[in-house]
Amino acid sequence: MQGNTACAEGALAAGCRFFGGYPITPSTEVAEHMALKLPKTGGVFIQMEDEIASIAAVIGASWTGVRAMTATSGPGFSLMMENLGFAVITETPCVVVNIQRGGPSTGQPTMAAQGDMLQCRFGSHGDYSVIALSPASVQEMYDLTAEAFNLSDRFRVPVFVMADEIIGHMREKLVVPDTVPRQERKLLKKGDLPFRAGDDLVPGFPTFGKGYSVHVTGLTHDERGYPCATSPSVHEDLVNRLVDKVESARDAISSADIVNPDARVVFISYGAPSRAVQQVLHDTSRDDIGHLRLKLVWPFAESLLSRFPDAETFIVPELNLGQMAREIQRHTDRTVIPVPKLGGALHNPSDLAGLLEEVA
Amino acid sequence: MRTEIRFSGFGGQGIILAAVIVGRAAVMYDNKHAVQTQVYGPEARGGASMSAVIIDDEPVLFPKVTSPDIYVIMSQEGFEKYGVSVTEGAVMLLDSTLVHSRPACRYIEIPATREARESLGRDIVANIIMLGALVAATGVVSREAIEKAILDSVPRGTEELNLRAMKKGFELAEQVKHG
Amino acid sequence: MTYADWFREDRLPHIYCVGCGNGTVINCTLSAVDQMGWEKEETVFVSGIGCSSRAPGYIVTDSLHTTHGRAIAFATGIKMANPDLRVIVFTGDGDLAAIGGNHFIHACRRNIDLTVVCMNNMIYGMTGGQGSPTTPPGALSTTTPYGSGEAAFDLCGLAAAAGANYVARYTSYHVKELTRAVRGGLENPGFSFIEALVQCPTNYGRRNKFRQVMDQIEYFKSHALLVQKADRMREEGKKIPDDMIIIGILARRNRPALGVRK
Amino acid sequence: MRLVIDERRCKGCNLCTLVCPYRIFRPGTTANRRGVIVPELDRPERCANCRLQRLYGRTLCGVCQMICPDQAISWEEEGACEPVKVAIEY
Repeated sequence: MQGNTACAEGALAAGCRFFGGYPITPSTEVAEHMALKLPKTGGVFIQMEDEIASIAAVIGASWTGVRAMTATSGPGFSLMMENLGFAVITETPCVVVNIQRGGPSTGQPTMAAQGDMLQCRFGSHGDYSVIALSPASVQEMYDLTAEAFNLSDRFRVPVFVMADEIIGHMREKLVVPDTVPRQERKLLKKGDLPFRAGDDLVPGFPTFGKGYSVHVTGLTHDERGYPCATSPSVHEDLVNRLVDKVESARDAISSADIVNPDARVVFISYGAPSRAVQQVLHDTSRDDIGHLRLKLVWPFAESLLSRFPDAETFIVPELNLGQMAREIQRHTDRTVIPVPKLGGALHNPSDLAGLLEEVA
Repeated sequence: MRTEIRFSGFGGQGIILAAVIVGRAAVMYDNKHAVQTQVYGPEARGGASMSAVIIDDEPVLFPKVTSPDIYVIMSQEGFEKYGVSVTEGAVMLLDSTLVHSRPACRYIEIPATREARESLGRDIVANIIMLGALVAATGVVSREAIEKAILDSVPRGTEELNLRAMKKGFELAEQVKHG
Repeated sequence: MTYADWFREDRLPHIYCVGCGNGTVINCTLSAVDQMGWEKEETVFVSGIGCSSRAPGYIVTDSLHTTHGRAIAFATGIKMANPDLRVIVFTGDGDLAAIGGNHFIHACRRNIDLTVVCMNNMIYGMTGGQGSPTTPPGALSTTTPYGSGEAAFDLCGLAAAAGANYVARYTSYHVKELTRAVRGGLENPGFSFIEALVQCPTNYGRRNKFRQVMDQIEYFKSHALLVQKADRMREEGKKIPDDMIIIGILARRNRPALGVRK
Repeated sequence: MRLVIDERRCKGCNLCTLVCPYRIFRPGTTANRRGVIVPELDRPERCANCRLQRLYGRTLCGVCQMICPDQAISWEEEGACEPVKVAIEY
C-alpha cells in the first residue's frame, strides 16, 4: 500500500470522521482516499476552497466532538499557519498531515524535503508548543497517524504528521492491526470553568451542542473563556500553560528507536533519511555506530541524547539545511554534524558510510 | 538478497502499475519484502516515466534504487533517460518494437508492443507481456505470484486478456533463452 | 422566554461605541432566534474578527470567535460535522467581503445551511476607520482621505449570484423588518444571507457628514427603498437615484442545500 | 407595566428619542454617575406597551427596546398599589 493511503487508513482506524482538505501535490492521495472511504463510515469529507478554509473547517468540526484532520504540503501548510495558532490558543484537537516537498514557495512539488520542521513548531505567531510525529515507513504512516489523534485529544493541541514525499508516495507492506489504541478526549465536567485546567494542565473539553454554553475565542481569555486581552497576568498564565502542558510531557510521550546505545558515533534521524541510516548500519561491520530514530520529533526530548552516554559525535542527516540539527546542538556539548541535503533525493547510504569513515 | 528493478517507458504504458504488480507479487504471494517508488511530476505524463521496485528477503531499508540489477525499458526516450547508465552486471529487458538502442549489458529483446497488438489485439497489455517476460527470464518472483498479483490489479473483465498477455511474455522469454 | 434571555448578562454592557448599530442587529437576530423556539444548546454562533465579530461573546450559547475572514469556513466545519446544530454567523463588511470573500462565495455556491448576518457599517471600525470593500465611492476614511475611488460591493447581489437560497437587506433603523428577515433566513434551508446596514458614528459617521448618531439613522430611513417599489419604478422607466438603499427580501428559493438537518 | 432605562447599560445615543411613536423619550439634561446623559421619560404612560402589554400578553410596538443598541430598555412589573387608608369626613 502507498504511504499516503496508509495515512488515510490509519486516520479512519483511529475514528477520524471529518476531513477538510484542498488538493496539493504530494499529499493529494490522502484526501482522495478519505473522499472514497469517509462517507462509508458515516463521516464527512469536504473539499474546501483553500487550505485556510480547510483547517478552519477541521477546527470547527472538532468542536462538535469529532476527530478531524486535514492533509497538505508546503504552500498549503504556510496558508494554515494563522488558524493553527487559533487551534493552539483555543486548545482544539486536530491532526494535520504535511507531506513535505521542496520549498520555499512552489519549489519542488513532486520531490521530497523536510524543510517544514521548524515551521510546524514555530510557524504561527506567538509562543506555543505542539506535537509532531515523523513516519519513516508506510507502516508508520498508518500507526503514527492513528497515534496523532490520541495525542491531539489528550493534550488538546494540533498534532502534525510530518511525512515527506518519499514516505508518502512509496508502496510497501502494511500490516493492518485488528484495532488501534484509542484515548478519548477528556470532557469538561458540568459546572467547571471551561478553560480552567487541573494538574495535567489540560482543561476538559466542552463539546458544542451539549449545553455548556461555552464562548471560544482566539483572543487571550480567562478561565471562563471570556476575552481578557489587556491583562498581562492572564496572558502570561495562559501562554505558559499552553506551552507547559506539552513541554512538561516531552519525556513521557517521547517515541524513538534506539540502536546500539554504547556507540561512539550516533546517527540521529527522522522520516525518510532514517532509511538511509538503517542501510548504513545494516551494511557496516563496525559495532560502534548507533542510531537514534525519532518518531516523535516535537517536543524534542533532550533526555534521549543521554541514552547514548558514550557518544562523541551525533550525525544528523536531514532533507533540509539542518533544522533539527540546530535543536539537537542546543541540548548537547558533544559534536553535532548536520548532513543537509536539498533537491529531493535521499541521502545515499554510501555517502553516509563515507562520512562515517571521515568522522571516526 | 536485494534485487533492484527499474521500469521505464512513456506515460500511459502502465509503467507504474507494472512495478506495483511485481511488488505486490513479492510481498503478498512470495512472502518477501518490497518497496515500490516512482518519479512523480509533470514529466511523467507523456515524457519518460520511471518506476522502481526493490525486492528483498529481509526488510527493505533504503527505499530508493541506486544501481538497478534489472531494467525493463519500454520506450526509446526511457532508454535514453534511465537505461544508458547500466552497469555491466545488470540485465535489461527491452521492448524491441519501440526501443532501438541496445545497452552495454546483457539484454533480452521482447517485441511486446507488436505482440500485444498483433496476437492479443490490444496495445495496452504490452506492460503485462513485459512482466511475464521479466518473471520467466529472471525469476524475481514466482509465476504463481505474478499471476495472482496481476489478477488483483487489473480491471474486472480484463483478467483473461491479461493472463494471455502474461503467458505470451513467458513464451517470448523462453524462446530467447532457448533460441 | 424572550430574546433578552439569550444575552450573557454578566458581559453587558458590550464594547460597542455610543450609537453603534451592531447592538441593534444583535437584538433583531436574537429576537428572530427566540421566535423560532430554538434551544440554546442546539444553537451556535460563529464570528471572525472586527466589531461585528464580538457579538457571539455576548450570547449565552456555544460560540466560536475565530480568525479574520474565516468565520464561514469554521461554521462550515461545525455544520457539516453536526447538522443538528443551528449555526449562525455574525460578520462585518471587511471580514466577509475583503479577507473572507472567497469563503463567502463558496459557502453560497455550496448553499450550506448557515444563516449569515452581516453588519455592514461600510468601514473598518475596530481598526479605526479604514476603507472597506463596501465603502461608497467618494466616502472618506483614514485610507481614503480624498474620497474612496473604488466601487463598492453589492453584497446581496454577490450572494444571490453565487447561489445563496435566501438574501435580504435592511438597516438598523428597520428593526421589525430586519427581525422578520433574519427569521426568514433561519427558516429557509440552505445558505441565508442577511445584510444589515449599520451606522458607525465613531469612524464612518463623523467623517461623512453624519455628525450625530441620529443623522445616519435618518439617512437610512429616508433613503431606503423597498425592492418591490424599486422594481415597479424600473418597470415604469423611472431612474432610481444611486444613493438609494434597496431593502427587502432580494432572493428566496429552494435549491438543494448542504448540511441540512435530517 | 413600567418602562425602565437601565442606567448601567445606556450609553446615551438617544436613538430611542428618534423612534418612539409616542415621543415618550427626550434627551436628558444631566450626566449620571458614569458620565452618561441618559434620556428622560416624558409621560411614559402614553406608551401602548406600558398600558396594554398585560392585556394582550405580548410586547406591543417595542421598537425602542429593539433599536436600543445597548440593551438598556425593558419593562418591569409595577408593584401592586399600596393600600392607603383614606379618612373621609362626612
